[in-house]
Amino acid sequence: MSILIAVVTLSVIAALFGLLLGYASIKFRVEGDPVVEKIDALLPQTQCGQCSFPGCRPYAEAIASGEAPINLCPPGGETTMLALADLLGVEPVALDDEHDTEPTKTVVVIDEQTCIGCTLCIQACPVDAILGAAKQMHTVIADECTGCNLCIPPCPVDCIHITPVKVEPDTWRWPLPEQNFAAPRA
Amino acid sequence: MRFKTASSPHTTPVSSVNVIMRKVLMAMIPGTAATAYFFGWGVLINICLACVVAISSETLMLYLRKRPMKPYLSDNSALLTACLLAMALPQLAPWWLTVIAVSSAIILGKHLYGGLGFNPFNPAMVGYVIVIISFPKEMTQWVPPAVAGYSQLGFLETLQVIFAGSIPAGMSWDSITMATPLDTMKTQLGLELSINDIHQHKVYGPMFSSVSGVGWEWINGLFLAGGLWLAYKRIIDWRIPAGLLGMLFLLSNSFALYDYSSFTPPTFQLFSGGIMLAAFFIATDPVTASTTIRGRWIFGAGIGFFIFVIRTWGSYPDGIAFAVLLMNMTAPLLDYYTMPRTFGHHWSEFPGHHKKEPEE
Amino acid sequence: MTEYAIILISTIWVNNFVLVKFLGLCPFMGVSRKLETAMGMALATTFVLTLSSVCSYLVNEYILAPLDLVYLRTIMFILVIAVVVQFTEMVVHKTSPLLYNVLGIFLPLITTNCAVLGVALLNVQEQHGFLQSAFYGFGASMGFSLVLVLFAGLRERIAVTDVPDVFQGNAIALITAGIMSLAFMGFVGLVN
Amino acid sequence: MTRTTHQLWHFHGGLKLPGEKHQSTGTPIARTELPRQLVIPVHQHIGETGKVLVNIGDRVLKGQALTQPTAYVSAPVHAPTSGTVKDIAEYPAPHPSRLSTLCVVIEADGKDEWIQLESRADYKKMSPADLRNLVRHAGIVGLGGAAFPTSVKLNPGPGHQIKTLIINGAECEPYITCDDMLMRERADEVISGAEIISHALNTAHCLIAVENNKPEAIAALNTAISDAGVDYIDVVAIPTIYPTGGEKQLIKVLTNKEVPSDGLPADIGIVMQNVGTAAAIYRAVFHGQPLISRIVTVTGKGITQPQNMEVLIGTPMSALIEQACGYQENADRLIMGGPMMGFTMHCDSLPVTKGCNCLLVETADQHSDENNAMPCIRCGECARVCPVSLLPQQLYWHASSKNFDQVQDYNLFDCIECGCCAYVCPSHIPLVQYYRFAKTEIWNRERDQQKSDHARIRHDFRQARLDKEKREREERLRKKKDMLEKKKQAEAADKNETEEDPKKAAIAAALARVQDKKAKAADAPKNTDNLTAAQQKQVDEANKRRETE
Repeated sequence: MSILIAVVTLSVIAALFGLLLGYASIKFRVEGDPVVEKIDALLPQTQCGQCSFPGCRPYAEAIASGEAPINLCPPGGETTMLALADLLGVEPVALDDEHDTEPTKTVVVIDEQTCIGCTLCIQACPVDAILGAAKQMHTVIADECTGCNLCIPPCPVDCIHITPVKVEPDTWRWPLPEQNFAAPRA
Repeated sequence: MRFKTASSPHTTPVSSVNVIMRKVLMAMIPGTAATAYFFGWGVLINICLACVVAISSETLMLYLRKRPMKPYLSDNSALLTACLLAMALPQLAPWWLTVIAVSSAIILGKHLYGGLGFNPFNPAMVGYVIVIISFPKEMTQWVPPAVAGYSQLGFLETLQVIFAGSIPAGMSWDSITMATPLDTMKTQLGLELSINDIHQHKVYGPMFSSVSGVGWEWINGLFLAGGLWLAYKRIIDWRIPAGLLGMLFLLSNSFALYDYSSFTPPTFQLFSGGIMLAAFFIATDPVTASTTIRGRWIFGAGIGFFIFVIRTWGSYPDGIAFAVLLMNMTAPLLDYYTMPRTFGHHWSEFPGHHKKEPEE
Repeated sequence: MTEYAIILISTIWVNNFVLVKFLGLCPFMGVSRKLETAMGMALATTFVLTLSSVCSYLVNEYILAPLDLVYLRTIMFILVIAVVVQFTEMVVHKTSPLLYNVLGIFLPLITTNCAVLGVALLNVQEQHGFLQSAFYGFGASMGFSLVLVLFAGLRERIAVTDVPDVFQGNAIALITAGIMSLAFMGFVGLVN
Repeated sequence: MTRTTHQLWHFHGGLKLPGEKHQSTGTPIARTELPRQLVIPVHQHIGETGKVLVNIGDRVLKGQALTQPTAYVSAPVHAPTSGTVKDIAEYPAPHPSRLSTLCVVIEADGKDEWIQLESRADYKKMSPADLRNLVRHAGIVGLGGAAFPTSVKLNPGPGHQIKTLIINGAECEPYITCDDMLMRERADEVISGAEIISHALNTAHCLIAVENNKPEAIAALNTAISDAGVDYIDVVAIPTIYPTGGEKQLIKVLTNKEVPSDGLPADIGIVMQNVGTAAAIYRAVFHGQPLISRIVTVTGKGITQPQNMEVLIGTPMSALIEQACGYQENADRLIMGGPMMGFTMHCDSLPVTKGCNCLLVETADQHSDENNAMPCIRCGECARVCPVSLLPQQLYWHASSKNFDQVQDYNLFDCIECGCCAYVCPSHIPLVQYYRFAKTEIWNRERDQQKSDHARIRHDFRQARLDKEKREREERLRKKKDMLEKKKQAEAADKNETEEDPKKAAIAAALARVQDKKAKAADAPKNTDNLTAAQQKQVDEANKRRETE
């Protein structure tokens, strides 16, 4: 008899709680995932695919769903990784050894003498930063170039070169002073 | 001609860390001398032992952490920690107690956090709390003050007690040690005696003076003098001691007015135990205190508050170390919520002004 | 009145659930890296603890005791707590998606926060009444929130210090928690 | 004219510094010899770089514009003497980065021949807009050091009535005396300049603020005011506290008003100009002379004969040092500006620019070795002296750990880099460099962010376009298929009826093939002759890829 009471009581209470939660889940429904937007905003948008995802947004989605670690973005370097760690409240993860912690920014330049006008690079460019048409010489709009280097492999004549972005006095950055006290003894 | 480049300002330094620490040590001299006068050789032996342990621990940790030795060993901060801790330990504390306290202060309280400037807790108080919780009995081995007709140990006898743990022939622990006035007051109040009764008491009466405990008013007075000199020299910020002493005065005065027979008067509260040492030398450790003006007031007042609470209702006779550590915990938040208003900004832009902090 | 004040002082300071009773250490270590997150966690836990303390009291007093089912207490309390946590999770997800994401696994893990079950069971053990249970739960959560927020403040500071490599991360955090716990020992004897 | 006593206020913090000014006030302002060659950086001001108007080989006259402003916030530069343009190329800039910048190099012909100058002593008849234009084309920028185009400051914008004009003669940094000497020797020019600015701003009240350690300057100004007979200009002696010469600090001292953090003095009805700027405006208006020279204090323990000199823009710094009888033997730091805020120069062949008010040469014992910094002990001295009530220790803490969000929470961008905090720091931390590091790093990130936002838009746009194209292609394919399908059905139905149709279809198909071929031939890439085998292979592969796509 007492077993019966126990079972009934538990079932009734469980059912009541279930109803309550069911109601709450309708009332507090959440649509979309706003976190993806926030992650995407931190990524450098080079769309280079070096993270193994086809572009920045897919990578953002993968991070948000916990499928990808936060240290896969070489163009963003340590800065992006730290920003992601900060946003998501996770421990920073070291970048792969092969990538610089602070990558130098680059753009590509097309050697106009060699270009054959094959348009392959135009198709590869994720941000439409290459100007030109079939059989016409192509040019990179330096301001639009994200330095993803996706145009380099398709080029049949190897006429695309990487050049570092020039630092002007106006865009120059003061170096962080060396903290001798924190440095190991020489 | 070519030149070196550097960031402005291009000026000579006006002060330095080791000078600051040295001045703090200098300001401790009068109070320390008084303590040694009243409590004998043990004080000086403790200080020497603590300094040796502190410097060795510091050297060891710098070596292990592969950090430059010279600037850190000459910054005097380890010596200051050692001296503060030595002043807080009982005079006849066995040598290993001092070693444990000082080494844990320097290693655990300071270097595990990255050494000078990075420790969130006052290292001396970390060391003190560790030993008072671990070895409560040894921490009561205070000696009676020299004036009240109590016998005093000589230098060699003190050495013997501290290092060999053996009491000179013909004496017992009870004859060479006694509870501090604070401790006695607390125990006797707990036995439902009134303050007046305690002052008249045959055994305990002589250890109290009209101000606080015999000798203690001098010790505290001299630490107060040293502290005022530091504040005048702007080595320490006057707001922390002011907040601490002010809060302690306010609380003890209110309670004493409410019931003068079971709450000690402000003079007793302010001039017994290590209050002046705490107010001017311990609480003002800039690394672990709040750094804003309002934060420092709150920081000092908070310590005063907890000292009074622990002294009055807690189990420990003096709560300085606990109070300091408790307020050390709040320092990062205090700094954040008491930011000064930046020039050209409106108050509403600052934390704590547009939103309320839930727990503070 | 004094009784409730004593319950609050006791749960917040003297018998702090985290630093003296060592309950709820998992979120204490897990969600204290950032002040903001810690505050979110503190709020969520406060809500859950207070509500579940009251609910479990009601369930115990008006369902389990009359029906002579006190042996179901633990399972019943866990059920209550789980429901409250689920509810909180939904509310947080709706109101602050980022906090939801940041709290991550720790939000559903409030269910297994031993402090929550501890409060419910201690209420029964100490034979608290309704208001006492409410104050006990609230005080416990305040104590938890206070040390969590203080700890987060300290950890934010420690995160950028020159801590020796081997002690970085959780090691130094646990040492810090230990020192905080030592400091809270000072309240011994304040309330019996 | 009697001096009225003016009520003064205080700003938070600040320092009383040893003045070190007497060293360079002993002799009157000297004239420098005309150097053989002048290097004029095209960009010497805050704002956009101007467009170069001259070509290599051109002969230019003294005062001829070398550039033309390209934007509202911009200023031209002028030829400081007559001569030939020898080069237009990148030369090392007087900038802490040691980077180079575009410069016009002029070889002086020694004639010093002016362009035609026009005096506008009748400026009171000019409209404010015309006056602004005159100032703009004279290339006048703030001469206090910041080099912000003055014409922009003379335009408070609609809805801003300027109640008070403040002429800043505070010159609070140690060592620097160029404004002091200017006020002593050319007070009349300063007063005339102030009158012109008042006219341009339609302001009825003008204060000239001078620190009370310059009694000679104050006396000279008062004499000049009574000589000129103007009644709305007051000279105010202010306490000597560094950095009282900062724009916002001086406004606070004189008016007790705080310029909002994100605002300009014009927002609270105030415009401030440096005394040097006022004198330059006087010269531009009364003599038609553009800004081609400025007074520079050459001083410091490392200089043999400290003094002030009037220097043509573009003169190499070494020429100034030479005129001051050279370096003392242990000189080891060359600073453009004062000891508190100046920038070190890596060599002395750099040109003097419009913003260069002082060349300070320090000896090795005058500054700390930057390598002996200790950790911050959070003593809070820096917060006590900070004139903007920041918490420098927190800024340092977060800047050194690259917590750029928190640095901004602590209002890093209100920092005026005055150096008070680093001056008092017992740990000898180069605090200002940490703030400069954080500021430039944050600006850099903002640029990156803008760029990545832009890239995102372009990427999304491209993605949308590709999707659309894909959809359209599929649509076309589907339609074609439908048509074929229909055709097939129709053919199937018609098959039995007509016999000629297959023939027709065959002809049509052949035609289509030919056309297709033609089109392909037209598409054939050019520039494909003389390819190596590897390249040819790549081209082929590429073509294959293209066809399969």
